[in-house]
Amino acid sequence: MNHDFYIWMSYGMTALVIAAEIAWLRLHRAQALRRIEEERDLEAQD
Amino acid sequence: MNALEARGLACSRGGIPLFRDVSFALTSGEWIAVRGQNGSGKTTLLRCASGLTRFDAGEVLWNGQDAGTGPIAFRAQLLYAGHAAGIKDDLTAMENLRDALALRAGAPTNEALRGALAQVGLDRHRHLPARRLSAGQRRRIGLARLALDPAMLWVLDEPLTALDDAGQTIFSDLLQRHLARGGLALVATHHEVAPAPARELRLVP
Amino acid sequence: MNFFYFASPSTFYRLAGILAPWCFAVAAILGAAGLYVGLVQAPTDAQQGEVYRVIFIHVPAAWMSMFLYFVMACYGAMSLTFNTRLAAMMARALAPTGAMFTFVALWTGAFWGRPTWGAYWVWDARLTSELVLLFLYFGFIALGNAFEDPRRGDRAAALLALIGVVNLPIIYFSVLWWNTLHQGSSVSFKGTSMHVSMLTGMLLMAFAFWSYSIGTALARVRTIILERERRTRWVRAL
Amino acid sequence: MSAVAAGSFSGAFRWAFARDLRLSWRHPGETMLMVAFFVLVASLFPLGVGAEPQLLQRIGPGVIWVCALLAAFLSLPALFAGDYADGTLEQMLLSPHPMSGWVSGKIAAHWMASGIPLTLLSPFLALQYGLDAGTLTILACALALGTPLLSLLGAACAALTLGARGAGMLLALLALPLFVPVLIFGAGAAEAQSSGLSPSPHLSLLGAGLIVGAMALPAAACVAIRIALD
Repeated sequence: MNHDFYIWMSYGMTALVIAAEIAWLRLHRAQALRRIEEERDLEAQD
Repeated sequence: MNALEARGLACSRGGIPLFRDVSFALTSGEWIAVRGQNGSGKTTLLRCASGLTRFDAGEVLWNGQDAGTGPIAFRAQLLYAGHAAGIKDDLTAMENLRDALALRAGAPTNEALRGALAQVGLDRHRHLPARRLSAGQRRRIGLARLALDPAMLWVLDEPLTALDDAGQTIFSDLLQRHLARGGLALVATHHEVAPAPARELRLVP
Repeated sequence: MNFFYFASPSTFYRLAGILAPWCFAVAAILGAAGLYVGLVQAPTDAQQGEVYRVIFIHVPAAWMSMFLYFVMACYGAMSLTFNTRLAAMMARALAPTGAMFTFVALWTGAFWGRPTWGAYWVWDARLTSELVLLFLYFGFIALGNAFEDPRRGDRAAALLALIGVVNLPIIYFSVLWWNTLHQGSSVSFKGTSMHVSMLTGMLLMAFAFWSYSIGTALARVRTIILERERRTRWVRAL
Repeated sequence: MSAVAAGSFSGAFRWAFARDLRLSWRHPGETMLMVAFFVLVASLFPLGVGAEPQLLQRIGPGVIWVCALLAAFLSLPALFAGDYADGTLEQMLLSPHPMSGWVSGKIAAHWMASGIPLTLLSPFLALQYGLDAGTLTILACALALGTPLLSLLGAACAALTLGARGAGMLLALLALPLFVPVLIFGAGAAEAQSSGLSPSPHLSLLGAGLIVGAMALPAAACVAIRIALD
């Protein structure tokens, strides 16, 4: 019996989820930094 | 002789500092008016002083003992009235008053309740459910509670909101009586109240 | 007293910035080694065939999912008792990774179960309590984010984590009991004698996941610190 | 006027219990709606799965339990929300009595207004599902032991969601997973009885859970309320 499908689905989904989490972490951090930047700019204008 | 003292209180909400280094002292027969614009932290200060909100720095002392965590000896003497008065729409004025008193000290007799309601001008409305009362009349239930509760320390947040002139006079009389029997009061208000405060505490944002 | 009690967010931010890349590097190396041992070296299982290779991620992920919840509850307890900001932030930073591993454990369990048991999902005690665990993670994350004041969310979520960690064994045993009553024989892992390389692969993967979890938690806590402390002088100076 | 009797657990318990019962008595509509929901949902199941007597007998205890659980859950969001909004919780926290007294009283009142009507009604639904007399009795017993546990668990979760955005859905997400063991043992007791086994282990476990829950969960709810009022 060929089990490649099940193995690929398992490993593939794990890789996908880990990649998604890392991408989300980077996005989250970029957002936080951008927000700090914006607030700093706003204060500089005042 | 009772004394409430706050030293160097600081509090922030949601990461934004509200006030820093607020100190005051209050002894029997005195009251302090807390003033400040909207959003300057009056309510938070009162909540810190009564042990509801945790403060970042400083201490609150009741008769020299730490009161920041709300020990029983302090709570037994404290009457706090915030924006929301704890009044249930479905209960009558009489029931609301009795419940509010029983919650702290044990229910007084019906005559005492009636007397207090008459004193604040709610005698005719005492069997109406609170939902049928106006905002000012609901406030007056709170005044009747002030008249009956044996607590020595009042912490009141805007007690005069929605009260008419007669209501404000009733409040002044109650405050005067309270101070005369050695009570203390910490009151946040925008109004001028008849017995002049011993001190004013002005919060600047 | 613990380390976090003394560390201020600003010093911890820098420390985490140094540590996180190392954790990811270690995770990558261990993961590569684990995959090599698991997919190349380990022999084909006599009974299950190739599909048993799913356990190299399934079992470590299931371990991590439970372990991370426990660690999260410990940080929650710490933040409630000592009122430490950093412990609460760590608990919040661990939750998404824990939920991710719970999902991976469920998913790989389904794709392992289909060829071995003949069904993607069975109401097995382990699977069912893992599913409940996923909802506990979701509840933690949702409760933490449901308040205007992040400190409020921290404390409510910490208390929820404590209630959950007490309930988790109860849920597990109740489901186990229910399962034995209803199915008679529960599906189990036994029947395969484990080859040494299988165990090595699994342990390598477990350590890789461990290292990855620490890395993501540190990276996420850095972002949380930035968001919370964005009005302070040291963040402005970054 | 009576003197301040500080630190009275039973006084606080009685006050909160009597007041909440009085309030739900003034507004019987909510309890009625909950009861109607219970009966309605339980009556929908045969329409969905078919009316074979054997099938209904087999799924009956479980279905009735799930319906009771959902019905009891319906009234949870309002358990503390009203007192939170109108300031009563603040007064309770600042009163000289222990907070756990108020909270326990409120939970007991919640059970009186939700658990007891559901328990009393369950035999009629059990008849609809064709359960025999023994199973029906055990089902009612299991509900009598299990519904207070639902109220306790639900109260802790309801206190956690005070002031949260989307509190209702959030409460479902928090509380329903924690209800799992109660459901398993409660429905298990009736099923064991109907399949000729002894239901007593299930009932003892429910009872043990109830005792532990009654001691620990009000305290957890108190901590949650303190957090909410901070």
